[in-house]
Amino acid sequence: MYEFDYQKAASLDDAAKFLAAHDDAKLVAGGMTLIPTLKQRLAKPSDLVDLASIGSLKGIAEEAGGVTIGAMTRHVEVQRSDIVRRVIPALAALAGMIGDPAVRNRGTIGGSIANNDPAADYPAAVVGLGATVVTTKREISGDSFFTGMFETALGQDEIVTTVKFPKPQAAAYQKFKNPASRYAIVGVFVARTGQGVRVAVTGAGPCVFRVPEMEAALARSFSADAIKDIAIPDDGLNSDIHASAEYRAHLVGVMARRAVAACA
Amino acid sequence: MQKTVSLTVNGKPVSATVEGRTLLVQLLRETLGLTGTHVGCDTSQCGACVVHVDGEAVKSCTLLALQAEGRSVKTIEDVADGDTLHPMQEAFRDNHALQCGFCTPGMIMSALDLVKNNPDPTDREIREYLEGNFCRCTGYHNIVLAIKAGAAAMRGAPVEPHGAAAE
Amino acid sequence: MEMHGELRIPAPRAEVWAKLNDPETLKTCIPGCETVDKISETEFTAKVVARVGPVKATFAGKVTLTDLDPPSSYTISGEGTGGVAGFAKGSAKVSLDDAGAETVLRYGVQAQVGGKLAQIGSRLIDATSRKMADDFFNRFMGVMTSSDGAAPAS
Amino acid sequence: MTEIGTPVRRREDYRFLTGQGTYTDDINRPRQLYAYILRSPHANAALRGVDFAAAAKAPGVVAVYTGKDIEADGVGGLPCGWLVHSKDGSPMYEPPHPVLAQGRVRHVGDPVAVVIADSLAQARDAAELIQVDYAVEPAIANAAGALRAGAPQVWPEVPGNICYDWHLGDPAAVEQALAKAARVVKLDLTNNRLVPNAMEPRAAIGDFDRATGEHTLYTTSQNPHVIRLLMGAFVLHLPEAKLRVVAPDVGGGFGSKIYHYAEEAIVTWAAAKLKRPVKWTAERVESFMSDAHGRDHATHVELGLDVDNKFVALKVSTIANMGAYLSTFATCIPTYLYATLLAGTYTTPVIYAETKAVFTHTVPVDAYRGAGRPEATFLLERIVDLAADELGLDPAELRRKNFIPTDAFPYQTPVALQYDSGDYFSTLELATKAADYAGFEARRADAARSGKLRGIGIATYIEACGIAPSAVVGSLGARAGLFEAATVRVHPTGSVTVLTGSHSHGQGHETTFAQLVADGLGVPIEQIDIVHGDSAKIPYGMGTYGSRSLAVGGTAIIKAMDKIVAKGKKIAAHLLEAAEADIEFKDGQFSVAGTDRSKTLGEIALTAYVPHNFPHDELEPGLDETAFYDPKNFTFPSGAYVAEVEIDPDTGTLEIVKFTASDDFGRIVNPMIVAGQVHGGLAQGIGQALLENCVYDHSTGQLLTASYNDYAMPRADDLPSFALSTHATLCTHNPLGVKGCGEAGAIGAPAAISNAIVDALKDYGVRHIEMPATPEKLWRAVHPQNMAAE
Repeated sequence: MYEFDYQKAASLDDAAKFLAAHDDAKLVAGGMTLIPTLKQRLAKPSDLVDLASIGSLKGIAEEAGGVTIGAMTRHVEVQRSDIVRRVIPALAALAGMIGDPAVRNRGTIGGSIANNDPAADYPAAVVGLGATVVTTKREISGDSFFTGMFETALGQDEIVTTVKFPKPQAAAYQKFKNPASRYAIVGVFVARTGQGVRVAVTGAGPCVFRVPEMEAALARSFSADAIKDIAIPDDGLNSDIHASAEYRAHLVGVMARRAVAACA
Repeated sequence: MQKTVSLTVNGKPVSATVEGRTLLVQLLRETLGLTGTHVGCDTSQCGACVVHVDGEAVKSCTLLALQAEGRSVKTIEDVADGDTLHPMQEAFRDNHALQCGFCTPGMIMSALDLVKNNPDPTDREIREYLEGNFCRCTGYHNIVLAIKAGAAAMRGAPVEPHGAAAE
Repeated sequence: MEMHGELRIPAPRAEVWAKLNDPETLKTCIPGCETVDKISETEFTAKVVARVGPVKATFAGKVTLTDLDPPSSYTISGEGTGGVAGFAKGSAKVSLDDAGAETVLRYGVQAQVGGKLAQIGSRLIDATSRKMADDFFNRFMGVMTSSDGAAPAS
Repeated sequence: MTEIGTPVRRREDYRFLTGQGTYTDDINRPRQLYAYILRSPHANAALRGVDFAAAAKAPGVVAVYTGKDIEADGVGGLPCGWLVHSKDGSPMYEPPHPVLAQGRVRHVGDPVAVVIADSLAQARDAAELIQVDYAVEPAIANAAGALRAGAPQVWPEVPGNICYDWHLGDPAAVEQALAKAARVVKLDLTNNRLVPNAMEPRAAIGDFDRATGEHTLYTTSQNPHVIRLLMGAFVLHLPEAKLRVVAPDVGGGFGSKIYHYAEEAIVTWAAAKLKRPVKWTAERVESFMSDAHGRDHATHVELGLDVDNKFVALKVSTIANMGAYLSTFATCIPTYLYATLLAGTYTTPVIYAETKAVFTHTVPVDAYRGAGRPEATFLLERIVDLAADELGLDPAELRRKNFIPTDAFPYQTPVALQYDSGDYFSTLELATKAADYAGFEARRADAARSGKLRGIGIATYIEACGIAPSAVVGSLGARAGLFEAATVRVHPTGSVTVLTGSHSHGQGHETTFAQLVADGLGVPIEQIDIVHGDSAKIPYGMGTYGSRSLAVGGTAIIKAMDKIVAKGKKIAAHLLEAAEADIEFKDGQFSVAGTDRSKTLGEIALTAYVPHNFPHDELEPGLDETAFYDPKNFTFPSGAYVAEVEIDPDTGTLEIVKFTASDDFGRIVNPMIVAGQVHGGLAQGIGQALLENCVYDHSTGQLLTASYNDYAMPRADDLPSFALSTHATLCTHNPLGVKGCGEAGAIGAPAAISNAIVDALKDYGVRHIEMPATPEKLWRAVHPQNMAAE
């Protein structure tokens, strides 16, 4: 690692002000992606601003029939939360599939979505459930929060504070893991909601995306059979030593059908 | 920039001057001489460095020392009760769940974290829980047996005959 | 990594060609480019800051134009080293064809990454190269379509 | 007292369970400096210049060294320990292997410079200030590509990149037999490149004592004496008496810690130059590009069968990737440890094998758990299964038909080895019974009803362990002896210290060897101490590799104990006033036969060290004996493995439903430890079959799998529990009858898994799936319309 100044932010305001004033400062939430990157010297932030002491960023609450999760809430807390397990069990299950237990004991939902790794799990839930990301400045719909590979709608001094997940009628997440990293080669989150069906895919492309053809077909008939003939084009999908774009495209179909079946 | 970090390590208050970039594992190994916690990779996957922070398993290679300010850290050196091995350590020994011993401290710290949350884990649950702990020697077969036996001993259940010796 | 693409630019071929050879335009279009300095008609030095998620690496290197066939085609190549991050090389074969008042720009891009970025980030190489190529030609399209010919704010 | 055959709990465990092991990186010396090695990011480049002026002035930096300093000090290159000759009798090409690059880098990770500073962070900070002017040239990473005309040349002196073109067997006889065969089965296959990945990364500390002139190297080694010899004699030119090599607790080796590595020489040399200790510890990403890799073969195999389905000939042609330089024992792996095993468990009368060893711009390849034998077993057991499939025979039946009969031992194979003992029928019977092989079709049908493809696969194996004898291997090109040494030191009151040349890095020697001594001398195990790993303490020994420790190292201990007992008898005869011939030794007592007069070992030892009443005319005082044991032959463990797998055709995901192993390791001293060795070997074999793959970009030589994000290590949830059994035929030429168990699992598992996969996919016309059999490969196999895209 390169040397940096470690700052413990006392409040969100402090953190935002610090970020606004320091171009090369980075927020650290759980640090599960950032710290390994720094260890490889692949980034040289001037300061690390730790959000860990800001109590208002933590916690899980049942609100407006859905679940609101503070940005600094760790994966393990979402995985084990009675509220999440009761209201959106698929979300608790997804949290339990991230990384490994020691990583889930540190990694946070806010850190994960702000990082927007193309193979991360949470973006699939945020988009799949039609969640709203609340920041220090505004509310951003899940659909417009993730803008590209590792890119989000967040501004330089804008910090995620909570994520509001509406309760779906039914939802499920199916993940096909990379055998080495255990990130998603393909993860598909399917949710049936009052406003229709949402199908969100992570791992397959540079950024989480929805599959409108599947959503439309499932809105007509919510069954795995309804989407069995929908082929996902592999154009633009990720291709690496672990899986070709063609295989990923195929897996999107399989994982989507399994997620639909798991919703039943 | 050097800063002072104060925390509790194995029940004792500790203060040290560290850089921002100093990792918890460096503080433990290099400053405090607690070399039972090992470093086996750079990417937060192998689990040789797992310790408990405030009672939870974390990878000490992916935590800054300064992030542990005010917290309570427990390492493998504080698991046994004096010369008496903890039941989980005893189970590892009795089931031959270690060979070279390098992954063992992290493995035991993870096993204790698992059993705290799931006192009677199934084989499958144990295997899934070890996703973040690599062992290159044992093929995990005996580690699974050991964690089952250790969990049973910890909850006071009768100790089942150990598979390693039976073979 | 290899990729191909095509743009239809609402400008005459000579104008497109001129912009393709203009260091200021190159600076605007190369994602993360901070400086471009001309050494000769076909050689430039450049500094590019590549940001991929938590990774931020500064690459210093050269941009060269070869296979020049004005105002129809060239190959633009970049090669830079990014310290511990490793090195990156990329080239695009660009050809222009008249299409009425417009110009069709076709490109074929090749990219190569080495050193630490390849060793620990191989899963991201293709997607990153693709994105950088897309960004380059999108920005170029932006330059060609903005009224004053300057770069759009990005 | 009989300790042999009991699952004694390991004596080394307490320190490992409580965090008190002492691995190399746990050691810190006063005034220690830290070394950081700058490595090439390029696979092939001329070094036009290395400018380290800024680095040398950076905070905390004590020195920066490059290849020029190495050259100026006359530091030699890393030697290769085995000279192989080509078919035409010419010696292999043995390129220089400088510890810091001189003029050119030849693989990603090749060391270019070393920065030594007060802290590791300072050394790393400074290394970034070094400007290396690389003239990058085209590279070649795969061996087949390196053989093509016009391929980049790794060594200008070696046109075509061929290190050697070696062969074994009678080509004419094989061609003739194949021409007459009723059927010839052919297959092309690869054996994937692997990275050993011991969990402890390599580390080394050099220390120099100005007062005594002694150099000490602490290193993560499987064989400290070999490192002392190679580094002292060939690299640093230091007298052994002034060079001490200590391999303390070592966190796994699997072959990768046999070799002499550049970093060991660098820290030892630098410590002497700087008069301060110098420590280097690999990061994992560095391990991936500097530890010797394993396997990486491309092979064509042909098996001929007669009308009775007996094997009549085997022809094997292999291209073996050596990497850019020759690692310490690289050259003997795809030759003498490979082709000599091609008879397997079968009576194939004629065999011909040829191996082209090829330089590429990759990390050097050397022995990795199994070393040559997994490669031989994989191709043999694949081609046998393919033959069974083509003939419509039960693979178990075809194997039995061709097994070497149990009464045919000693059995001379056509590829140089003489097997001393074995019983392949019994292990196959045990394994197939435990696996319910007979009931498989019902399980296949059950699986099919739930849409799954189930397959079962058998592999038998034979391995040659405890590589030997020295005179024979010497005639084949080995530049080392292959004996082992042991000292048994009985202390005055009867406790015992054993100094062994074998090295334990997970194998539990401190327990197994103590069992031998407890059994042999009748001393309680608590009073026995096993010492290994320090060249200043132990006699010159060869270390641990090739499953040799018990068969060779253990036998040396037995031989030393024999000397102790022989001397003890003489002392007892003197004390008891009896004839030496009448003295019996049993359970720690020297007795006069047929009487109740006896002396304990402790009493004898005390007499030996307090020799007031002692046969001085005949004996020297003391009870401390050393033996060197050079085995007469290899040992030949064997066995049969059965894998049952289930494949999800929708995704290609595979589950190992059951894995059954039956091994013949000869006599077993500690069954608990033996089972652990098998488990670990199986995990590595299954890892090779399903998960692990070291990937280079073939056109650039970039290493694409240098972390656990891309190199898939077997995890607990990738593996099943294993069902083990053993059936012993004793080794006939060592006193214990032991054979060795460390590599078996890694040797037999890849073929068993691959055979099961091909069996599961047989309705899809699949003949072979290359390792690792990833879900995508399996999915493509069942969706052949997608094959073209691959």
